[in-house]
Amino acid sequence: MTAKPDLSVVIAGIRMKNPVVLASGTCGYGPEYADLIDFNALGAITIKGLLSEPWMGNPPPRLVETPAGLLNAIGLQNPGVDAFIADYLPMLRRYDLPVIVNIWGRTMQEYGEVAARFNDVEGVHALELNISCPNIKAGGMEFGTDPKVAAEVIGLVRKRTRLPLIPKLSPTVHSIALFARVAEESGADAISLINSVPAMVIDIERRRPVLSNGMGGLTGPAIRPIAVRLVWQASRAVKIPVIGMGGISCGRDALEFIIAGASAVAVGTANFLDPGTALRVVAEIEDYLRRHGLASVRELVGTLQFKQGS
Amino acid sequence: MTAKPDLSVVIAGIRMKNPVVLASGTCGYGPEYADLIDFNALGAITIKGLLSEPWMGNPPPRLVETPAGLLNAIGLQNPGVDAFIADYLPMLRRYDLPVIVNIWGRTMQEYGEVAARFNDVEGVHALELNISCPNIKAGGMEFGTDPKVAAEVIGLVRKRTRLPLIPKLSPTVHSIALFARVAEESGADAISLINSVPAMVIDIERRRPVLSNGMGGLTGPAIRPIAVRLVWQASRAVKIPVIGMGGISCGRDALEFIIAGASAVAVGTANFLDPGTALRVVAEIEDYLRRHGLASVRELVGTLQFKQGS
Amino acid sequence: MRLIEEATIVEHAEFTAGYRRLVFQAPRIAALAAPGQFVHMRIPELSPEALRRPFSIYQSHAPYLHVIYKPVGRGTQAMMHAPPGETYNLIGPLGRGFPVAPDGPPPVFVAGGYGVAPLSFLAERLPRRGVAFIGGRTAQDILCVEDFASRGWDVRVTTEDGSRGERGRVTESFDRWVAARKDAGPAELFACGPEGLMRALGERTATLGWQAWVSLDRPMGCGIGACLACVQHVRDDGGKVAWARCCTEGPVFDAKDLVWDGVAP
Amino acid sequence: MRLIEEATIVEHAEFTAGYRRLVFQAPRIAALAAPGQFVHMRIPELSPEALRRPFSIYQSHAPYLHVIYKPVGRGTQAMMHAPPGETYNLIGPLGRGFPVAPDGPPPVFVAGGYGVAPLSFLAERLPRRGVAFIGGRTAQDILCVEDFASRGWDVRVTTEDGSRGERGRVTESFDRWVAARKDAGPAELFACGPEGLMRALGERTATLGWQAWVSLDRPMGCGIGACLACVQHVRDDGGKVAWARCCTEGPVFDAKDLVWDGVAP
Ligand SMILES: Cc1cc2nc3c(=O)[nH]c(=O)nc-3n(C[C@H](O)[C@H](O)[C@H](O)COP(=O)(O)OP(=O)(O)OC[C@H]3O[C@@H](n4cnc5c(N)ncnc54)[C@H](O)[C@@H]3O)c2cc1C
Ligand SMILES: Cc1cc2nc3c(=O)[nH]c(=O)nc-3n(C[C@H](O)[C@H](O)[C@H](O)COP(=O)(O)OP(=O)(O)OC[C@H]3O[C@@H](n4cnc5c(N)ncnc54)[C@H](O)[C@@H]3O)c2cc1C
Ligand SMILES: Cc1cc2nc3c(=O)[nH]c(=O)nc-3n(C[C@H](O)[C@H](O)[C@H](O)COP(=O)(O)O)c2cc1C
Ligand SMILES: Cc1cc2nc3c(=O)[nH]c(=O)nc-3n(C[C@H](O)[C@H](O)[C@H](O)COP(=O)(O)O)c2cc1C
Ligand code: FES
Ligand code: FES
Repeated sequence: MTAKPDLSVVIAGIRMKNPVVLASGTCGYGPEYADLIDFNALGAITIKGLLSEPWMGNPPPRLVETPAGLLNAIGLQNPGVDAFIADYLPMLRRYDLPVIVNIWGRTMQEYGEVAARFNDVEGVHALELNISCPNIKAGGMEFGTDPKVAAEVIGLVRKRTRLPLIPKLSPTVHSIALFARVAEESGADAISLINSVPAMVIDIERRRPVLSNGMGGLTGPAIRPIAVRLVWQASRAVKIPVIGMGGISCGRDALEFIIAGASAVAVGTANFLDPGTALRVVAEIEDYLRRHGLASVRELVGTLQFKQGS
Repeated sequence: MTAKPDLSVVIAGIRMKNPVVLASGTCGYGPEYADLIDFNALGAITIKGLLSEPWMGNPPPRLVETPAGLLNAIGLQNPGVDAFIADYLPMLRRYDLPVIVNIWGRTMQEYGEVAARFNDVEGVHALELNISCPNIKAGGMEFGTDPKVAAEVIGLVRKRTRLPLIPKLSPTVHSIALFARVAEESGADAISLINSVPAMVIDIERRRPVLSNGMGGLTGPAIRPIAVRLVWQASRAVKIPVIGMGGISCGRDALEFIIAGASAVAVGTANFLDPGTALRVVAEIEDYLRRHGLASVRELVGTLQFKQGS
Repeated sequence: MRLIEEATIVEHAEFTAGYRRLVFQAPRIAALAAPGQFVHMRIPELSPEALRRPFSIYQSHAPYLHVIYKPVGRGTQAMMHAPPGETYNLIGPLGRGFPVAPDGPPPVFVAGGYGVAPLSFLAERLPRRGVAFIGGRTAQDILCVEDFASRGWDVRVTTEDGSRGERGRVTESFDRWVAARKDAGPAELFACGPEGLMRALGERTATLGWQAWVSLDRPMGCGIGACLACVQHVRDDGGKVAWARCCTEGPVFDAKDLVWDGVAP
Repeated sequence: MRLIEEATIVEHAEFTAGYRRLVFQAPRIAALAAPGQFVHMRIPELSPEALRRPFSIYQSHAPYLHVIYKPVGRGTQAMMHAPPGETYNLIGPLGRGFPVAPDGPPPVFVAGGYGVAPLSFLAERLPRRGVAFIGGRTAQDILCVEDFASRGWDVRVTTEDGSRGERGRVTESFDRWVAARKDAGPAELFACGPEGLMRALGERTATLGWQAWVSLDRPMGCGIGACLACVQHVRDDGGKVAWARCCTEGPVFDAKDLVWDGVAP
């Protein structure tokens, strides 16, 4: 037996006990999972995407199962920044748990405004900038698939916030390396990827999309190999840390991302199947480090032995 | 009971008994499946990608299973055009089965040369132009992810062949509608999509990609919702017919693509699990048409009731 | 309070033709369960990537927890082969169930298909008796009649094909009964079944001025309020339309709060 | 000839500790099967999207076809629970097996782990007898010794931990035997086991000037030659390196044709 491996990481200035984060939109605003798992044992929590005001999102059906995956079109329903700060943040402050808030806007300006609202709020450790949600037109993917627009919105938010900034990249671009570099150059402290992949399921009897919104975002194990590839390509393109996600449901999955180049990982869809996933992932990473005689998880980041071009 | 529904379709001038095609690379060059299924009952067969000369492809491992999917990096191994014509085509001519030949090149010129080789060959009904293989650098995706390059290669092949031309589009582009239009304007008679999605699986014990090539292409049910979305978006953008594929393993799956806008569908990965898949799909489509009182499968193409923007 | 529990299957057999009953040893969840609540069930026979499936709690006598289901799709068909002794991971009890008040107007139950399960549980806990309308397509879809009859309820069975009880829809039987008792004063409705039925009952009870509790099914992701998949339009105290989560604020709602958009009654 | 057959499981039990045997009623495939060939098996207990898995044919007495497997991963672990009576879809018999010639040099078998299965089948069909080296990590990995012994073979068991037979690697035992029979003239090798072992034996028999047949495992997609997943470098008649498909030109190869790139001996 070797000494207890060091699982701690520092991402965008946030010191985390371990590299395992709950992904935005899959763990609500905090209280939903707080009685089921030990929040003090997580790396961080990422709050579901917030707008400056309450937002209704899409009508149901909002979710359908797919082979090894989940298609959702929640449409960024959220209570708005103020309600989050008033109703949920106090509860989150009680834990020794970094809080990353995912934000979005319908316009460039709104991104900036939402970001600025957190400048004098205690208990928020970083902002994740959702420029890649496939489920609404404004405030979503449109900002994340044109490099110029992405640079502009990240740059603008950078000026308005004192918090570490983590743009969340869209998987539906030809060159993820390009967008990773754009984020880095525009002042990002880290990047996170991937968001869900635009997709559709059709009810053949009714000849309509199953989801009211038509399209949705595909997540879960089905997309993991795509996500690992993108994280590998993105992390090689930049010096800032990468938070990797997409289909992680066990330590092995998380380690794929870490070896590919992610400094931290997030667990999303798997929370629905097993609320204990993130903590199991932590334990399984620790076990792996021990078995491989590694003193710290940081030694493992980006150690993929493979050279060929991206 | 209504009369027997009409399953026949005409795609790019090829008359098919039914809209179900075997996908390139998943049914070899013909003989591999000929003793297991009735070739006369298929819509068409698509031959694995051919180059002007024999090509070795990638070293093994070339394939790994993923959740509800398959990652492959065959690397377009093929015996070359001449060997195909001499060794395999005579056997294929014995069937009442349209033969689509998938071709690729390492350079723009080579695409043209390969295409031209089929001008006086009997028994080849169309060319599928692979500008979207993720598994080799030259001759693959690079041609399919820049609209200008795509237009040029399609235009060039258009000039060199008398056969119907079916460019196969890459899924890793931001706007599939753009590429569909580029194909149409460059002289394509139909388009096919999707090719496999670039992805990676890592062996965490060895800290290497499982596939020798590093990346591979993800196929199978995992990607079906992504493929349905892309076929829907592409088919709305053009007038030429679309051959849809990606994760089809039963009639229901195929009908999703047809309702989304595909005039024909191709079965790929599912052939490995059940060589009888394509014929089962034909029977299940027929059954659906009967149940819904539709006289022809053509009445169903693109009947998705949904308006919202792409 | 909600728990995650590894529950052992102690019994699993046909309940009535077309339906099956699963009995779990789930002492912690069973101790907390209330009528109208559900468990979110991981089905190990499905692929490890599959979503959980929600099921109403049919009976709960700690340590035993019963569920009735109809094999209809991938999940419920996979469940069919679960042998006693196997463990299923359950999250529960979830959601807001039916109110169980000692007094109140005479209770009227309306159930469609497996919707009868939570009402049977409610009949056991509710210290009042009344009329139970049980409807289904055919005789096969009529379950649990004895659970009510044996407790002294007036049970009215309807099937669409007339193979058991009255022929027709359960709403027709309900309407006739309501018409007959015209001046008897308001009753209190408790209902569970297909969404169209819930809406039809909501509209009728609004007209009648009854208190009405209806339970809604929705495709669910997390089952615990985090994913926002299972929403339903409701009118809040200020009359504003807002979303409620069927897994958390529901599945049982006060019918007068519900806003029905796009549901055919 | 290859067939697709719905095969009924007639027996399924532990074979030796850590290994299991599946016996199918598969009359059409069993009638055609030859030693060294395999079946490509769809495992219904896995998700419907999972690939088939290849398994060597251990015994084939039409209508019965036997397979021995070790539960190691997702597929083989799911198989463990398949009850007799269930049907599995098989494609087979696939690939080129071992040559079964009535005469020739004395046969020498070398097996690692479950690689002994096709060699046992071969011992039944080959009208010659010789020496069988059976190696494994521990006593648990030594299978089928009786199949050879009862047919009059000279069986030499080796385990890495010495828990059965000689301690060491099967190649060491083989080397000692070869050294001892120095001037006895060439023998003919038939081997199946891990790739490193196959390579080591290929090199030894090349030096010795023996005819050698080795069977290779490869991750497989189609199993029937269509996907080109299972390739192995071989030297063709003109000495040029080309790909052979383990599922079609193999799994059994003439060792001298094989080009080993990247396989540690
Ligand atoms: C609160 C509640 C209580 C219920 N109680 C019972 C009960 O007591 N007995 C009973 O038999 N059934 C009950 N159900 C319904 C039960 O959950 C469904 O029958 C079951 O989900 C069907 O699953 P399946 O895998 O067999 O079908 P599937 O084949 O998976 O589903 C059939 C269809 O429903 C969709 N679907 C099913 N489940 C989900 C999901 N979780 N998320 C998204 N889409 C989904 C599928 O996409 C498909 O279109 C209840 C549902 C809810 C919400
Ligand atoms: C010709 C041949 C004969 C064989 N005979 C036997 C036998 O007689 N007895 C026996 O026990 N085993 C035999 N095997 C091996 C057997 O097929 C594997 O044990 C089995 O595939 C492991 O499957 P699993 O699902 O348990 O493991 P998995 O968990 O699926 O696989 C373990 C590892 O192998 C990889 N893998 C497994 N199967 C495939 C595949 N089809 N395609 C791609 N990757 C794959 C996985 O990616 C994983 O890394 C044979 C293999 C071949 C090629
Ligand atoms: C129901 C649901 C809601 C989500 N909501 C958001 C969101 O509000 N903002 C965001 O950036 N990502 C959102 N995501 C994406 C996840 O944060 C994550 O990027 C994605 O699910 C991939 O990880 P997974 O495969 O582990 O789920 C959501 C995902 C799901 C499944
Ligand atoms: C093993 C394998 C080899 C393939 N080879 C080719 C090829 O040579 N040319 C090509 O255009 N597509 C090739 N494809 C892609 C398929 O034709 C198809 O586009 C893809 O597999 C999606 O369909 P599926 O999910 O039904 O398999 C290959 C796919 C697989 C799995
Ligand atoms: S199912 Fe996730 S919020 Fe209700
Ligand atoms: S497994 Fe497909 S060619 Fe061998």
